[in-house]
Amino acid sequence: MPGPISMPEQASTFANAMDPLFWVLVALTVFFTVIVGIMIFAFGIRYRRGSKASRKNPVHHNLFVEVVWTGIPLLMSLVVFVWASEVYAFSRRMPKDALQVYVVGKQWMWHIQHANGIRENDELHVPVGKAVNLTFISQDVIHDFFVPAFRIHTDVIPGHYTNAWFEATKVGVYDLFCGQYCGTQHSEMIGKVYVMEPAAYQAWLASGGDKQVTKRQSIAESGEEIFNRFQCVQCHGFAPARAPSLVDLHNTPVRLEDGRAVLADDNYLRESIIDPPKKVVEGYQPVMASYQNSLSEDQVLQLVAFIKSLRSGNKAVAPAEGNRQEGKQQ
Amino acid sequence: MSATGYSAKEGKKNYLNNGTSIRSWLTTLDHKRIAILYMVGVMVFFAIGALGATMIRLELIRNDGFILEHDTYNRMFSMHGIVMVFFVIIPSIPAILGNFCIPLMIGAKDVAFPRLNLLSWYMYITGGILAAIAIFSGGVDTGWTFYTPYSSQFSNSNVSLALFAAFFAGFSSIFTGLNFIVTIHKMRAPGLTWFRLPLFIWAQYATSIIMVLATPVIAITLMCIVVERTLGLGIFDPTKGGDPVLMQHMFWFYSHPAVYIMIVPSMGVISEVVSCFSRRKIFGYPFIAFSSLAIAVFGFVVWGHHMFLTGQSAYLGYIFSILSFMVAIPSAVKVFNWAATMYKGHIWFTAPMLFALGFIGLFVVGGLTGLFLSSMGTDLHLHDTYFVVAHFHYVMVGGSIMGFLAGIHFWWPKIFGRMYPENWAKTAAILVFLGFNLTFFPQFILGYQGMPRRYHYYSAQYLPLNVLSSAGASVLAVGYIIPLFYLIWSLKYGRRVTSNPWRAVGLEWMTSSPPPTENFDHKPVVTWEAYDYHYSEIDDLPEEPESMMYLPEDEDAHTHDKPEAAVGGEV
Amino acid sequence: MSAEAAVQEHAHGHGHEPDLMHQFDTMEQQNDAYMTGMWTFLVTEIMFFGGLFCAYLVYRYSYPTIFFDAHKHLSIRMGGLNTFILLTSSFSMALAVRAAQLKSRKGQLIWLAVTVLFAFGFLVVKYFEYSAKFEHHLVPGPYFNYEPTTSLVNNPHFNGIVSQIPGAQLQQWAQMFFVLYFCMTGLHGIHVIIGIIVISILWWMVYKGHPATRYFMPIEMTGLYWHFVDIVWIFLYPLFYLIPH
Amino acid sequence: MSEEHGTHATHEHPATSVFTFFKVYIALLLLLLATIWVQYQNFGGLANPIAMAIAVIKMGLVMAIFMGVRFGSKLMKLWAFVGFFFLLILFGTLIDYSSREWMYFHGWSQ
Ligand code: HEA
Ligand code: HEA
Ligand code: HEC
Ligand code: CUA
Ligand SMILES: [Cu+2]
Repeated sequence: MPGPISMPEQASTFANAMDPLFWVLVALTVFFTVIVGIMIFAFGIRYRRGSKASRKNPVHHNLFVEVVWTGIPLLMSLVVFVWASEVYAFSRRMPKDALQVYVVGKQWMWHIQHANGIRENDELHVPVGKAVNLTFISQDVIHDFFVPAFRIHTDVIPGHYTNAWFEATKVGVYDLFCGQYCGTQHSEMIGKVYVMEPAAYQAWLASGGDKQVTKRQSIAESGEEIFNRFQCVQCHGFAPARAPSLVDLHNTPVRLEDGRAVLADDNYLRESIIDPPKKVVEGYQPVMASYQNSLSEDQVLQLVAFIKSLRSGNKAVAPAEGNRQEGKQQ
Repeated sequence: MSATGYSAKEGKKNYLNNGTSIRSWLTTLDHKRIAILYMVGVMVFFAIGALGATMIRLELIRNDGFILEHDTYNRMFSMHGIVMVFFVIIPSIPAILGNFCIPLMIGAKDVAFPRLNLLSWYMYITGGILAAIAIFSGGVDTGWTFYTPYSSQFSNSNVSLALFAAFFAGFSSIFTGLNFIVTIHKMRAPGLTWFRLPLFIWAQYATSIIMVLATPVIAITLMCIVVERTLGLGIFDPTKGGDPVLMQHMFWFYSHPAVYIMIVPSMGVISEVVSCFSRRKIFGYPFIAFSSLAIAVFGFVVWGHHMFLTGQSAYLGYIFSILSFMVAIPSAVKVFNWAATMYKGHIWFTAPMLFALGFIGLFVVGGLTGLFLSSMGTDLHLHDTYFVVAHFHYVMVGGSIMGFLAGIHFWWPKIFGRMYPENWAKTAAILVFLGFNLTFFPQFILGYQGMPRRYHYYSAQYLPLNVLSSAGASVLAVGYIIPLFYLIWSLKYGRRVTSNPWRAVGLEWMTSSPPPTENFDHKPVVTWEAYDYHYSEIDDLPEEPESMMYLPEDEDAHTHDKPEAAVGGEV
Repeated sequence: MSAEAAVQEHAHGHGHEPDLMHQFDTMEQQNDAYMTGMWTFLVTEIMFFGGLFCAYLVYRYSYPTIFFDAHKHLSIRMGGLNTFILLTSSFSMALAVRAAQLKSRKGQLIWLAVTVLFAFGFLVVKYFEYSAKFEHHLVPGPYFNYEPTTSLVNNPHFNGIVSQIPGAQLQQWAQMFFVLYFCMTGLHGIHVIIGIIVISILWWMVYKGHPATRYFMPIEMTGLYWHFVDIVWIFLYPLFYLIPH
Repeated sequence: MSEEHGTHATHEHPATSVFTFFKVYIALLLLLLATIWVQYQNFGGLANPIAMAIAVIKMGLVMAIFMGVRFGSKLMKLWAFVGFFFLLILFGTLIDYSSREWMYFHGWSQ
């Protein structure tokens, strides 16, 4: 257990990127506090009432010093800004080959799904040295996924996905907190992140995530099941003219009916299922019904995972024949 | 110029003994009396808020929630935040010291709209009573930020009532701001040009602009939440096509500028106090004056730095981040100018000066830690941890409240015509400073270690620092309670002071203490610059300044009016 | 802050100028103070409405199609009529202020009456509009039931299929439009009602020859307020009734 | 006293003639017709800016003539401007919504 003043565990690549910035800011703070402190103490003592120090030639303004003490903090803060933005950008650039994990926040637990279908509550197992992409959604109020050791902190919002990623650098068990006030048991909406050696992680995976699940399928497989059960196939499966093919859709730009182009990222996919008329694909009619009331956020996540798995090279699951370009012709 | 032109005839009618019935107080149109009404209100709410703080710190002595239930704890910090922000710190300096001093400092008989002034006090009290009802009939558990959809759909506490309370407090502050803007523009004494104004006035002017422009936005936002709660319409409800993040935009569009409503008046007080007790013309007058305006205007374009992690567009995030750095610059200018004012001064360490120096130290730390939060890289970690709690207590308690105490001690002899015991006051200043650091410095470390705010169960690794913090809070509490006693004591037993006990310049010191109802016997005409401290006069300062501060004792005995009776009747 | 306040203040005035309040030195200073105060108040009103306008912008940006469709449920004619009514009342208010300036009691009485009359006209039209919304289940809440307009249904892009969208979305977004519609026009309506009350009192005072009406400020300030109410509507009208596709 | 006293207080300015008011009133009505007319034309993306521009002109007329801003003090004009300026800042919120999608093209997630 770390002592009271010990610094938090530094267990992710982002922590390594952030901490120097933090300490530079600490240095900046100490620097200015000391300067101001010295000025106050020195003047206070030297020019205390009754002291004999000379007060000849007092100055009441001096443009030069004003410029200096405006300019120096300005320059320093510009430097810090640029650096801090760089660090932030680092946290936003999602690595392409990352493990994908889906997180649903609800009062007051974390519901976590791995790509291969393992589900956990309030626990997250990840391998060390491998980037992990997290996609968040909340079922009720705003929560916040916070792992101090990784320095990641992202609001989990009802209504749209947010993301974060990390790459753990140290094996260990770390605290997971809910960082946004969410009601009665906010302070108990906590969990643990287990960072494991790759081998141990594989073993954990193989054992079905410690939890005995009779029939386990990957999250994409569950998604496919829903895809069939909810008759999505009806339109997206066989008649590309009726609805766009979903193969190779993820992370490609989509041209919309109103002329805009958007990237088909997770949020777009979710929106297309929850709010189909909001963004209508060019050349199609908004016939698709909203599934907002029939699908839970978990199921939507599974559908999204399934659609992401639809790659033209991937023969296993390919509901629609042909590629997107053909499908769009009408 | 000298203060003697208006030397006080003590014992004559003043605003305190001009009518002593409760009714004469509750229907008064005198800005000075309204200031005292506010003082009473703010003190009551400070006690309520402090009760919340006490419960929070007691609960956090152990990490297993050994005193309060979850819901009770949540209600405690929400009550603490709502009361402290809307009912203590926002009205504190503007409505008490501003109300009292602005007309005196600009040589006016009253504010421009005395009735509106009284109305805003009633708005404040209405809001306060609603808040008290909300708190004592079940409480509010949303935190002071009222984030949707928790506040609109999920919380089953008295949220609507609290929203109305904040709404009323908001309108009270709009009316105060409006009044001040008009007063400062239109009521200045002949010869008192903008650049002869005391910096406190500049600060109040900047603050009033924020009050008038930002507060209506939160008023309407709060009403939207009320509509959402009571009528079930979803303006911010994601299940009804709304966006909860929009509510945060609108909330912080007010609440960030609001933090400058809290700090800028305090900065104005510091400018007065530092130059008075350094016996020195303030250094860089125009820079301090314009930095107040710069803070007010720039303060409007940084609200998004509270929302870096909400999925807000990163581009907008960058803009907010850099603007937050920019808004720190005028604060830096002020700090350095204050320090430079002490250079070659004759520094007189009175209680107000000690509070003011404490302000500077704590504000610098609080402000600089704000930079940690406005740089997006570090805010990713520090957001909503105890680091934020420590940051805002450094600026709000270490800054605004210290400034408020400095101002109260500075103008107390003017307000009541009596002096508090200086040594007790100095003790309090030192206790507050030490206790404050002991309470909140550990919270920076806690925050960096990752302890989230609004937690009352927390992991054991954070225990030692929390205990330390609670211990500090008890020192701090003593530091706050001492002034409460000696200030009340001084109302009756304090030594009577001359019209200008500190030998300060400024119009408010040129009328008797306490001032007459009409403020000045003769309409003042200003022919001098602000902060015109003459060294020659300093040399006149006797070794024992007592002689110039107090009226001779025997004269005291002869006076029959008892200002404290009036105040006592009010409390 | 308006006529009434000024009148009450008057009772306390003393000294040579009967309308001069004690805190002011000259009438000029006092008038200036009132004008500055009123304008400051209007600025806060702008920001007060501004919050809702901001929400409107964001949601119209998010749901352009549905906002377009939903706006067809508002009657351009009724809205236009109301714009006409408010513009006219603004005009007559300007004339009333002018009459006060020229110290014409009769002029004030006539034009204030016309203003109030038109203000009532506005409310009557609004009443019909609101009740039509009730009939068509367009009032947000449990009974809200949005039917897409035929123009949306007949739109070449959406031909014949919109009716098949069971889309809870359609309902929600349309409801958002009407929530904003009712909040914004409702808030505006409250301002109209306040205006009616203030102007009526003013009329009564002029009629009775109340000494306060010697003083020009109450009517001037009421006028400013009323023009502001008009300006808000000038924006509400195109934003709600005239959404181009 | 204060420098604003140099400029005219409203009640001192010459009473605007009825005819001027009437002209403005007619102009307002014409603009009203214009904005409705625009609605029925096919201006595409321009329709909205046109409608708003008309509204702004109407507001300008009401403020300048009916509310007497043209005779008002500098302070009054400044205030009128400040009100709208800060309103625009508030509308800056929209930038959040409109720029969220840019991020996708930079290989970022929100
Ligand atoms: C009095 C109130 C007050 C004041 C004055 C400030 C001042 C500042 N605040 Fe603070 N803040 C709050 C009250 C205040 N704040 C509150 C209440 C919250 C939390 C709300 C909640 O969530 O509940 C908060 C939260 C908060 C956040 C959000 C944190 C989060 O939730 O993630 C941020 C982020 O940018 C921030 C930044 C700043 C900055 C940059 C300043 C700047 O203005 C500070 C400027 C001052 C200085 C910089 C010091 C003096 C300068 C020098 C000595 C020279 C050196 C200077 C440089 C090198 C630039 N504050
Ligand atoms: C002006 C504003 C202000 C002031 C003065 C204070 C004062 C204090 N605050 Fe406060 N605080 C806030 C504004 C303020 N706070 C806000 C806005 C929040 C955020 C709320 C939220 O999350 O929504 C907050 C949250 C907050 C927390 C975080 C709670 C959490 O996130 O779980 C903590 C924890 O330590 C805390 C502690 C304190 C302490 C120890 C003081 C001390 O300075 C108080 C010292 C005083 C005393 C201990 C009592 C003195 C006694 C008297 C004057 C007599 C009174 C009589 C009786 C008690 C009967 N505050
Ligand atoms: C009635 C036929 C129909 C059904 C059933 C249907 N869709 Fe669609 N879907 C469409 C049409 C038409 C479009 C293109 C127009 C649009 O974007 O709304 C579309 C678009 C989409 C898109 C966006 C595609 C792109 O190229 O951008 C996704 C993702 C999607 N649907 C997923 C689903 C899922 C998941 C289901 C089942 C739960 C489903 N759809 C059921 C007709 C249908
Ligand atoms: Cu979930 Cu806090
Ligand atoms: Cu802020």
